[in-house]
Amino acid sequence: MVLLALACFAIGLAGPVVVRALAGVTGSLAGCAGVSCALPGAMWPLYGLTLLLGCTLLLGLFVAVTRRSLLAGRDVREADTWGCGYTAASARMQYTATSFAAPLTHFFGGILRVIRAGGPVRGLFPEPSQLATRVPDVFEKTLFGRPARWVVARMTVLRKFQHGRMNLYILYIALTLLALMLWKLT
Amino acid sequence: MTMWLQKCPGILLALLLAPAVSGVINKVKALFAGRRGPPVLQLYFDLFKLLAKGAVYSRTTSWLFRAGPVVSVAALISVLLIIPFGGPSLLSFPGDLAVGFYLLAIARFFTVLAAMDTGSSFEGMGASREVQFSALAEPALFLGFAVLIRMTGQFSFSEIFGSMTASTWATQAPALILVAVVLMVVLLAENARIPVDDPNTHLELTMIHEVMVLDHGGPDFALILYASSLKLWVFASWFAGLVVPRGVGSPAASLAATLGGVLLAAVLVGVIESIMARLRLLRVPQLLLGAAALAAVALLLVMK
Amino acid sequence: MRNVHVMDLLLMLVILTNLRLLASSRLGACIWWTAGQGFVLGWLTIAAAWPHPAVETWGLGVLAAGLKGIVFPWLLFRTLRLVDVRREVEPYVGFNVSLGMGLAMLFAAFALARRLPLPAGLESTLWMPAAFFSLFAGLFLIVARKTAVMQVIGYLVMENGIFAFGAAGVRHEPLLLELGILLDLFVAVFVMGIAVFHIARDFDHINVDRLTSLRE
Amino acid sequence: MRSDWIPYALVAMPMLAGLMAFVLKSDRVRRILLLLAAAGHLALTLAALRLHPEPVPGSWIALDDAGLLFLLLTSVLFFAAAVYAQVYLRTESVSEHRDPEGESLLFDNAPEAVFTGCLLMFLGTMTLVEVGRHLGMIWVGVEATTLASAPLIYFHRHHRSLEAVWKYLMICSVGIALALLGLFALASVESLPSMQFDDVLRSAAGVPPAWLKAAFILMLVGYGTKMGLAPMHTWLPDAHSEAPSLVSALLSGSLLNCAFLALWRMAQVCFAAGLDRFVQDLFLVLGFVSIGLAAVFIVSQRDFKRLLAYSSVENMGILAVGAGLGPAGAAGAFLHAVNHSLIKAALFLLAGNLLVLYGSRSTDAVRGAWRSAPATARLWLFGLLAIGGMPPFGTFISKFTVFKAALDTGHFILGALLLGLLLVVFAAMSRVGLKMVMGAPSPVPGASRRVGPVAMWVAPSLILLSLSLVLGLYLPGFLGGLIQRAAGAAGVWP
Repeated sequence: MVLLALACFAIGLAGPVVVRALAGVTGSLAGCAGVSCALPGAMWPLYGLTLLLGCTLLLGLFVAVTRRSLLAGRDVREADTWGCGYTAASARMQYTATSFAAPLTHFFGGILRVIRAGGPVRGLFPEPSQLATRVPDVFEKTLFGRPARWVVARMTVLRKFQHGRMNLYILYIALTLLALMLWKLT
Repeated sequence: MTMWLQKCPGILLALLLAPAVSGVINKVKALFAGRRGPPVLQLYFDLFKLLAKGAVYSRTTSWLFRAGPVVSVAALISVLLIIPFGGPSLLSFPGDLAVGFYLLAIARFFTVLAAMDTGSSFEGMGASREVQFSALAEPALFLGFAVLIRMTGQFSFSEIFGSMTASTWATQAPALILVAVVLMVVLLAENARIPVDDPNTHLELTMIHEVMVLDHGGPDFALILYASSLKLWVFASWFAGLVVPRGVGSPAASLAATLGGVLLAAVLVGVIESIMARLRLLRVPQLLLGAAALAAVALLLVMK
Repeated sequence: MRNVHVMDLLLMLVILTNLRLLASSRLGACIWWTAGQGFVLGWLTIAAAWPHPAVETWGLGVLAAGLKGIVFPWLLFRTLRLVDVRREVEPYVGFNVSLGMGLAMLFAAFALARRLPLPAGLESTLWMPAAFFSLFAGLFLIVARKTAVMQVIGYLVMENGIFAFGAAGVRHEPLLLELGILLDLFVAVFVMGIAVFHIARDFDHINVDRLTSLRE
Repeated sequence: MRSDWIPYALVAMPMLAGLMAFVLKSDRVRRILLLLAAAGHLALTLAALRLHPEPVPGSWIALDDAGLLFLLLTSVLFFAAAVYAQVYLRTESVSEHRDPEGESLLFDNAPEAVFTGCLLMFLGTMTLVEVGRHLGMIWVGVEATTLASAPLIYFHRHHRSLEAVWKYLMICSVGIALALLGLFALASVESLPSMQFDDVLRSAAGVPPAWLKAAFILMLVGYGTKMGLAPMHTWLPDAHSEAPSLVSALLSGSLLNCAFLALWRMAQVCFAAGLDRFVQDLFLVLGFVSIGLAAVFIVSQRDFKRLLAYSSVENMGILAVGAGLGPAGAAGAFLHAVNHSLIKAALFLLAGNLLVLYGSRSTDAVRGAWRSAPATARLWLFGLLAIGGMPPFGTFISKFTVFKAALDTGHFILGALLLGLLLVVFAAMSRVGLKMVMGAPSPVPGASRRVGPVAMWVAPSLILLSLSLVLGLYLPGFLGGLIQRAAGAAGVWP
């Protein structure tokens, strides 16, 4: 897995090298030799990109090193996350994926049909209640689910064709013969 | 070698003067409020003080929390490499537009990751709002630059702003004005200025950008403050590059003119922050979609 | 010509046997009637090449007559004896309706025969109708009868029809092939007989319509 | 050394071995005889492949391209089945037999001598069909395969397999009788010297089209019944699901191909007489009806052996569609026949493993086989994906060729319909396969019942699947040539 990630990283940085290496393939596909004709305007942006990303990497390393050297001498302590004075923070209070995406799913609420289970606390002395929201996969339900169910429903109607009575099976053969004869010989 | 020297001042100015921009904004707000306000160089003092301090890390955080500020500073400095300032940028190639936006996105992504890493519900909330607003601000930004690409036919920052001469202003004034407004709105949204987010509020529930960096301390916080000032500088230089037409005069003159443009942007932000109150959170998407609509109108103007 | 009348008489016998089978309700009688039909057909193959039937045709005719007339009934009766199941024929379609259908099939056979070009060298015009009618009757018996043995009989009648069609039209059929076909027919009936015996032993009935546990 | 004695030996050797098997008393010797006969048959086939004896014109038994192709396939499959039979028969003879459908009634097996004998006779009759050059001889061979395979299906003396045998016998016999009627209709034409394939081909143009059309339709319905084309396929699911798995592997793998070969002979006669359009329309109609009807039954199928049986009907439909799309389509169809047989035989042998392990044929009883029966589960999943047409396997190339032929001949709607139906079938089969393989492992009652090394249970399927994988990656020259000559196409593959 790490290897694959590093490979992506390498290709990102070494764009021009990869393009030249693949020149043979792209050349034969595009029907002309050499890199220039396969990707005419590609070389210059790739050089720029490699240079820029190289700079970013170097800057990142430089800043990390300075940061480490700055902190070397100082006292680095561990403490609880800032809870604005609330000390009993638990993992359940953390932002989950659904809550993270809530503003956007709320924004596109019309399409996404968020499912909410449970509700807000009610009454003066409310007993414990819970709220769970879930965003179903809209496309799977409408684009694939509904037609698939329709097709399967139609198909189960046709399943009676294999009803097990042998006489009718042989009648099928006779009828097919008759049908083909009528269709093709008249 | 001379060609490199001729391009250097832009980035050097950026690295040096970036923290001053927020000082100017606070000075303008103070003048409006009738008080003396903090000195313009206040941010520099904060930075040096923070760099000298130790650090406190939450137990739940991992290497990701420490990598956040580093990556955002590195990404923003490399964006500055391709941003023209008065003259051509240090590095420019067709398509650096897209790389620039991606680098901004990387910086934002790592800041959000660092915020989520702490596991606090405040930072999670801030991160989720940040992501929502940037998701809505990006279309406006892209449409705005699409107008500029369509107008100039170039696909790189320095070529676009290089050809932003008085003549283009004369012919395309209405579209350019709209794009300037869009750039200003996106600047306000992306850099957590007043209408969208209040930079110096102390109530965690209302913050967006500040709450994400709640748990950072010492040098990390310094890096974050510096990164956000660089980000403000990037957006301000876009605004200045647009508003101040390039062309006549020596390179030094156009450099000074663009600096004036950045100053103008800072003053404008200060004025807006003084006369407007924060928008309700539900209003912000409408503001951003309005900006996107303006950009679309500008695009239609240019397209016909 | 005397030969034509003989052939017409035999062919008419075949057609009447088919009608009798369609209306008969006893297994034993059906087996004998099918045997009779097979026997007649054996002689018909010889009569078809009457002026000077070659030695193979003689051999073939005798073998077919013997096989269909004697061996098959013996096989089927042995199965019936081992099975000792009620000898009634339970039909899906009532006997009167079967007879009606039989007449319709006879009519269709004559119509079909008239449309098809008559192969040369056939004096009697009854060949094709008799062959097709046996084929249709055989198919009808298989489809419209519930008893397994009756279905075997339907298969035999169908086979007789096809055999008659072959004997009428085909002049130069090599003996080896005819023998192969007869051998296949014999083995088929033999295996079917064993199958019926097992059905009767396992299900202690030979009604095919109750064999429907394999379905979707 | 003239090598045209090979076809006669190919037919005679299994028949003799079959007769000996009936006589032999000890089971062990008979199993070794089975293995030796299979190996001998395979050796002879490979020799025939290398020597490639030219068919003597006018001879009743000779090896031409299509015959050699299917013969090669049949003997490879039979050898795999023979290897599988060594452990299968040992298991069957040892353990008592509980009814898979849970009706808790014990049943005994047919005597092993009958089984092995009939199995070898079955190989002999199939070889007869493949080497037969005389249309009448081919008919006798096909009828003989039915009769030889009937006792095989009734190996487990069980009331359901008895019902399956009865239906198999009656439906196939009626079907093949119609084919005989077609044969006599063809033979009654004066201008044909004899029923020998070469003579018929030579003088096919002279035959009055009405008789030839009637003969072809009768043969199509007759051999179509034997080949499992819908709507005459009704016997196939019952016979294949009730027969022992190695018999169903042979039924699906090679018997259906023999029926297709017999049908293809008659189609070649019609092509020679210029009735191409007529034949192709019939093939396309029956092909698409088969794929459609099979898809209907595959979609919500609860029994994995019936699932494979319906998949066979579907693939025979693809063969018919391929044959109906001109020479290029026919080449795709032949390659598909090869791939389908290899993979389907492997799948049936694996289904046999699952049946012995889980003691039930329902897809709900088998869960999480990935852990409880690792080798079988992996091959089962790859096999199901392969039969659906997954790329690395050969079926992808053959289905692609058929689809390409559909587009080349301008049948765009048919091509789209073909893809749609294949999609439905692939979705349904992979859903069943994945449900059986993944998830929490369900109890495995029969784990102890398997006698003999696990390798013997899994090796045949592994070899067959890897053969199809090789075909997917590289089509050997001789096989490509064989297929293209058999289909009368050229340059289908580079």
